[in-house]
Amino acid sequence: MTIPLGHYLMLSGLLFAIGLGGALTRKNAIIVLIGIEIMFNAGILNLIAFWHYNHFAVLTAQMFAIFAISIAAAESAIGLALVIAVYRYYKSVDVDEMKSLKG
Amino acid sequence: MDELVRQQWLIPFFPLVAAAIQSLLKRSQRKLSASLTIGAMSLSCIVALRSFFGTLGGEHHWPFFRNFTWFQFGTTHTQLQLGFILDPLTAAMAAMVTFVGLMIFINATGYMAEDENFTRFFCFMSLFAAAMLGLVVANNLLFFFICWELVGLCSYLLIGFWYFKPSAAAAMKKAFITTRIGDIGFFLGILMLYWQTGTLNLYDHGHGALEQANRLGALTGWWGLSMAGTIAFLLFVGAMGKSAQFPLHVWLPDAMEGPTPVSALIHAATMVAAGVFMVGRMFPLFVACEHDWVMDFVMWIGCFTALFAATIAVAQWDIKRVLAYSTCSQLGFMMMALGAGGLAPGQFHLLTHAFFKALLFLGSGCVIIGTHHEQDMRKMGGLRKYMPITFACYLAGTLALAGVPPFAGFFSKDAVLLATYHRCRLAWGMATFAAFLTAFYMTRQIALVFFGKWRGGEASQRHGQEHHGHGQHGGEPHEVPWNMWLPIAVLSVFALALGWWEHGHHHYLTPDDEMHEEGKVLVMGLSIAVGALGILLGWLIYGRKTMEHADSADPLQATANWLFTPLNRKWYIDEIYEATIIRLTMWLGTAFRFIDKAVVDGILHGVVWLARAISQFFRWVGDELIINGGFDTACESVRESGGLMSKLQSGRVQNYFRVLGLGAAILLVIYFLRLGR
Amino acid sequence: MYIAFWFISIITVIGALLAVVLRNVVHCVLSLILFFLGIAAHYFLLRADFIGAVQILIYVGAVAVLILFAIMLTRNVTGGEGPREILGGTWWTGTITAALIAAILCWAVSVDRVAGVAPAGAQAKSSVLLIGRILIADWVVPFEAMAVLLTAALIGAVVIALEEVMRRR
Amino acid sequence: METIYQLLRSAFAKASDAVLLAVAIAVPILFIVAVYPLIFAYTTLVERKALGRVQNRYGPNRVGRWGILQPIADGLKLVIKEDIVPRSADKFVHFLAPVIAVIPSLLLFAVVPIAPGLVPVNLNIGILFAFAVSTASVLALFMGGWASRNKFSLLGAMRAVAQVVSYEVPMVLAAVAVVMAAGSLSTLGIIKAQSHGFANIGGWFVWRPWGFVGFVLFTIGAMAESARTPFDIPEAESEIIAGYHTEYSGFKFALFQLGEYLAAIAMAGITVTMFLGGYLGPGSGPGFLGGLISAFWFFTKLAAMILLNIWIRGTWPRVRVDQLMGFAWKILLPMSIINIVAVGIWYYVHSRPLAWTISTLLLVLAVAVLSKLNASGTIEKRTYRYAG
Repeated sequence: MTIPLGHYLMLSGLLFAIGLGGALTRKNAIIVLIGIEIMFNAGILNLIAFWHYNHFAVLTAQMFAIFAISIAAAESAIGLALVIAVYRYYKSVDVDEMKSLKG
Repeated sequence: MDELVRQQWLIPFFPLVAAAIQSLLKRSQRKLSASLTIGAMSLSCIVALRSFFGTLGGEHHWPFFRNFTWFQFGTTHTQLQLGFILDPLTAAMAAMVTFVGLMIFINATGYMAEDENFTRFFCFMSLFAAAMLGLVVANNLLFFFICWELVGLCSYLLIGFWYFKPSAAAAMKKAFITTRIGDIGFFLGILMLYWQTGTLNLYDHGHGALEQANRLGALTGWWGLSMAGTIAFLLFVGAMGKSAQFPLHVWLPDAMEGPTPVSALIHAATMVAAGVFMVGRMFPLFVACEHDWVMDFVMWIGCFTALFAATIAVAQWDIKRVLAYSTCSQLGFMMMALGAGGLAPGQFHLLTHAFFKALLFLGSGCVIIGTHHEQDMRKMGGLRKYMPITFACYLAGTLALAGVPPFAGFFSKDAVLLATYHRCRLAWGMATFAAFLTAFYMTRQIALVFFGKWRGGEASQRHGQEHHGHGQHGGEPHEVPWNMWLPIAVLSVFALALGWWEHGHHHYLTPDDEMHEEGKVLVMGLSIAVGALGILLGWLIYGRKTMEHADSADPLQATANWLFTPLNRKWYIDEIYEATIIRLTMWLGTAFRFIDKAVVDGILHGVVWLARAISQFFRWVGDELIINGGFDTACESVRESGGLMSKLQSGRVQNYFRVLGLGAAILLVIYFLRLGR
Repeated sequence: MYIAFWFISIITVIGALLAVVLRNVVHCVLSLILFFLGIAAHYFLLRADFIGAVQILIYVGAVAVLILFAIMLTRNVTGGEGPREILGGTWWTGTITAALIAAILCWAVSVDRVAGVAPAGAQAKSSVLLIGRILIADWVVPFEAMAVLLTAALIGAVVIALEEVMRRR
Repeated sequence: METIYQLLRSAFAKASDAVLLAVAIAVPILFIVAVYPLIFAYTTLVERKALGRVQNRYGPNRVGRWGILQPIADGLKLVIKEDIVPRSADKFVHFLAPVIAVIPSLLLFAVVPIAPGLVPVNLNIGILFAFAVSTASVLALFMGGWASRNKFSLLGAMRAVAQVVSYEVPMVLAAVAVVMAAGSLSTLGIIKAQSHGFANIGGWFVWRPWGFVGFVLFTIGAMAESARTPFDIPEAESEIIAGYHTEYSGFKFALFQLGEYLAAIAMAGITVTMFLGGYLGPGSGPGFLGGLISAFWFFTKLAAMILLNIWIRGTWPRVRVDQLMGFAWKILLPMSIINIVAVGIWYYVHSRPLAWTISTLLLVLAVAVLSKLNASGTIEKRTYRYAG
C-alpha cells in the first residue's frame, strides 16, 4: 500500500505550475515572490520524493534539500528587501510599473 | 625541480593576497598599501627568481607541471583540473614580470604620490600583477583564460583610473572592447581545443592538449586548415587583440590615458606580453600546422604591424604616444619572429623589450613629473641639464630600443631579424626598415625632449597657470625623487647587460632548436647599419637644429608635410573604423528597426486582418449576434498580441519571465521527446 | 497512507492555488502558510522528519513572517488591494505558459514511467544524528559557504532595506 | 505513546492491535487536552493570588474557599459573554486567529516528557519540533491583529511578530548548546544525558556554567516568546490598549489567553526538560513507583518555573520597545553564541577543573564586556528649561 513515485512527481509538477502561473500573472511583486517560493518548494518536494524512493540509504538528497531551503530563505530575504527598496522609490509594488532601467 | 613546481602557485598568490587586503584598506592608509604591494611583489620576485635559477643549470626534460582537480561534477565525474607549469618560458617570464613589476611599483609610489586614490591604484596594480603571473604559471587553458580576462579587466580599470577625464573613460572602453573582440577568437579556440582533445590541460603526461598537437595537425579543420591550424588561428586572434596587432592595435595608444606606471606595466611587462606569451605557450600547436598559412599569417601580421606602427611613431607629439606606437611595433617584431618559427628570438625579444620599454615608460613618467604633468614633447626640451639621471637612463633605453650593439635590444632584435631572414626575405626587409624607423623616432624623441632649450616656460606663460604645478615648485623642471629614478637606473643596467646573458644561454628557451648561423653577418651588419643611419638621420633633422618654440612646426613636417600628416593622424585608422565598421553597425541598427517595423508588424497586422476576415466570413454564415461578439474579442486579443510582440523589450520583468517559461517548456518537450526515442 | 497522501496533497494544492489567486495579499500569505505546512506534512510522510521540521521552522517561522513584514511595510496597512486590477496586463499568456508547463511535466511523468521502489531497508536509527555527522564531515565546505551566503544575504537585505535611513544620515 | 502501547499490550494480550494503537494514541491526547488546560486554569488563579501578595492585596478570595472556583467562574463568564466582531474586520481570519493561537501551544506538549518513556510522541527531532511549532504561534497573533482592522491591534501584532522573531534566535541558540552537550535532539535523549551525577540532580545542565547561562537565556527568551511581563510590549495596556486582542471578547479572548498561558507553561516544561533534568530527581526511575516519583518531580519543577514567571511578572517593570529589541540582538544573541563556544570548550578540554575555569571565565568575561558595551552611559543631571 505505497504511493507510487509518479504521484509525488505529478503533485510537484502541478505545484510548480501553480507557482509559475502566480509569478507570471500577478501584478503584485510580493505575490510574484510567493509564486517563486512555491516553485522552490515544489522542486524540493521532488528532491525528497526521489530520495525516499530511490536513494533511501544515503542522505545526499536531504543535504541538498537543506541547502536549497537555506538558499531560498536568503533569496526571499533579499527579494523582499528589494521590494521594499523599490516601493520606496515607486510608491508601488506593481511589477508592471518597474520597467525603467534608470532610477 | 618538483619542489620548484610545487611552489609555483606562490608567485601569483602573494600579489593576489595583497590586492585582497588592499581592497579593504582605507584611503588614508597609503604607506601600508604601498608596502603591501611592494612586499608581495618582492616575495613573488624571490620565488620566481628561485625557480628561474633552478631552471638554468642542467639538462631537464621540460616541462615540469603539476595538475590538481579543482572540482568535478556529474555522475561521470567530469573533472575540471587546474595546474601549474614550470619550464624555461614560464620561469624567465615570471622572473621578468615580477622584477619589472617590482621596479614599476617602486616608481609608482613616486608617480602617484599626490593622487588621492593611492590605495585603489595599488590594489588594482596588485591584482593586475597577480592575474598576469597566474597566466604565466598556468598549465591549463581555463585558468589561463580566467587570468587573461582578469588582466583585461584590470587594464580596463587602470586605463580608466582617472575616469573623470572623458578621454580616459573612452580609452578604457576602447581597450576593453577591442581586446574583447580578440577574446572571442581565443575563446572559440579554447572551445575547439576542448572539443578536439577533451582536456584543457596543456601538459598532462601525454594527455594534455599540447601533447596532442601533432594528432590535431593531421586532422582536417576549417578554412582549408588542419585542425591544429584552425585552433592556432583562433588563438592567434586572441593574441592579436591582447598584443595590439594590426588591425586590433587601436586601443594601445589610447591606453596612454592611464597613469604612466600603468602604461609601463601594460606595455612592458604584462598585458601586451600576454598575447605574445600565449602564442609562445601554445607554440607546439603552431608548429604542428607549419604547412598551413597560419604561421605566415602570424608573421605577416607581425611584420606589417612592426612597420606600420613604426611609421606612425615618427610623427607623434605626445611623449607616451610615441612609446605606445613603438611598443606596438616591437610587438610586431615579436610576433613576426614567432611566425617565422623562432620561438626563442620572439620570447627573448619579449624579455629584453620588457626591460627597456619599462625603463622608457618610467623614464617618460619621470619626465612628466619633472615637467609638472606635461606630456607634449614640443613643450619640453633641454631636460638634459635639469634631469641628468633620468636623461642617462632614458638614453640607455633609447639605445637599447634602437638596437645599438652593446645594448640588450641589439641582440634580441638581431635574433628576430635573423629568424625572419631564414623564413622570408621580404619580411626581413620590411622589418629592417622598421628597425631603421625605430632608431629614427627614438632619436627624434631624445632630441626633442632632452636637447635644445627648455620650451615649457613660454607655453605655460602663454596659457596662464592652467597647468597646476605641484606644490611649491615653479615652472622649472626638476629632477625626480630617488624612488622614481632608482628603478629606472636599475632597469637601465639590465637594458645594457641583458643581451650578454643570451650568449651564455643560447639554448635556454628552446633546448632542441638549432639556430641557423648562415647569413648572420649580413643580418647583423645591416641591422647595425640601419640603426646607425636612423640615429644619424634623426640627429640631422632634429638634433642639429632644435625647435625654437613650442608651436613652431616639426622639422619633418616642414620638409615633407604630405608624409607627416597621415603619419600624425595614424594613417587615419580610427577614421576608417568610424566610416566603415561603426557606420555599418548603425546602418544595421536602422535596417533592423525597419525590419522590426515593416516585417514583424506586417505579419502581426496580417494575422489581425486574417482573423477579421474570418470573422467577416462567419458573420455571413453563422449567427451574427453570438459569434459576432466572440470574434470581436478574438480580434481584440490578436491585436493585443500584436502590440505585445512589438513591445517585446518592454522592461517588464514578467514578460521576460514568460518567455523564459515558454523556452523552458519547449526545451522540456524536446528533451522528453529525445528521451522517448 | 493513501488517504493521508490525498488529504495532504489536496490541502497543499488548495493552499498553493489560493496563495496565487486571492485578492488580498495577506490572505495569500496565509494560504501560502497552509501550503508550507502541507509540504512539511509531505516530508513527514516521506519520513524526512528533519527536513519537515526545518521546513516549518524556516518557511512558516521565517519566510512567511518576512513576507508579512514586507507587506506591512509596502502598503497602507489596513486596506485591501482596492479596486485595482490584480492581474498584469497580459495575464493570459502567463496562464497559458504555466498550463503548458504543467501539462508537459505531467505528461513527462506519465510517459517516463518513473519507477520508484519503496524504501527497502530501514532508515538509520537516528537520521538526525547522521545528518549532523555528514553535515560537519562531508558537507562542511558547502555548509560554511552557506553560512557565509546567509550572512551576506542578511547584511545585504539590511543594507538594501535601510537605504533610506543611510541616505538621511 | 510506545510505552502506553506496551503497557496495554501486556494488560490486554488478546485485544486487537488497531484498538490498542488507537487507545495508545488517544490517551496522550486526552492527557494533554485535559491536564494542561487545568493547569492553565489554576495558574491564572495562582498568578492573581501571587500578584496580589506582591502588590499587597488579597487577590480572588470570594468564589469558593481561597477563590478556588474562580477559574471556573471566569470561564463561565467568558463563554456567556457576547462575541463581538468589528464590522470592518476580516471575519474569517478574525475567527481563525484564536483557534490557531491554541494549536501550537498544545502541540508543544507533545514532546514534553513527564516520566521515563512517558512522552506523548518520542520524536527524534523533539526540540526542533518544539521550535518549529512555537514559531507558528506568532502567526495567530498577526492574524488576530491584522484581521481586527484596528490600529492598536495591528501595532500590537507587529510588535508581537518582531519580538517573537527576535527572541526566537537567542533561544534556539541557547538550545543548540544543550543539544551539543546531549548529542541528541530528542527530549528523552536530552534528559538521559543529564541522568548521571549525585541523586539524579548533579547531572542537570543548569549546574554547568554554560548550562546556567543557557538557562537564563532560555528563560528570558521563553518569557519574551510568550509575551509575558516584562516583555508584554505587544499588549501593553498603557500604550496600545490590549494589543492584538483588543477587538476580541468572550470565548475568543479566552482562547487567546489559553494559548498564551499554555505556551508559557509548555516553554516552562521545555526549560525544565533541557536544563533542570526534566523528570529527574531523587528516586525517579523506570517502573510504576519510579514513574510516579518522576512525574512528581516534573510537575514540581514545572510549578517552580511557573512561579518564577509569576514572580518576575510581579516585580519587574515593562521594558521599552527599543530596549526590547536591543536586548535581544545586542546582548542575548552574542551571549548565546559565546555560550555555544563555551560548550565546545567544555567538551574539547578533557580536564574537568580546566574546563570549568575556562568556560566560566569566558562567560563571565562575555557578560562583563557585553554589559560594558551596552551601558547607556551616565544619566545627565536634569535641567529645567521652563520651570524655575
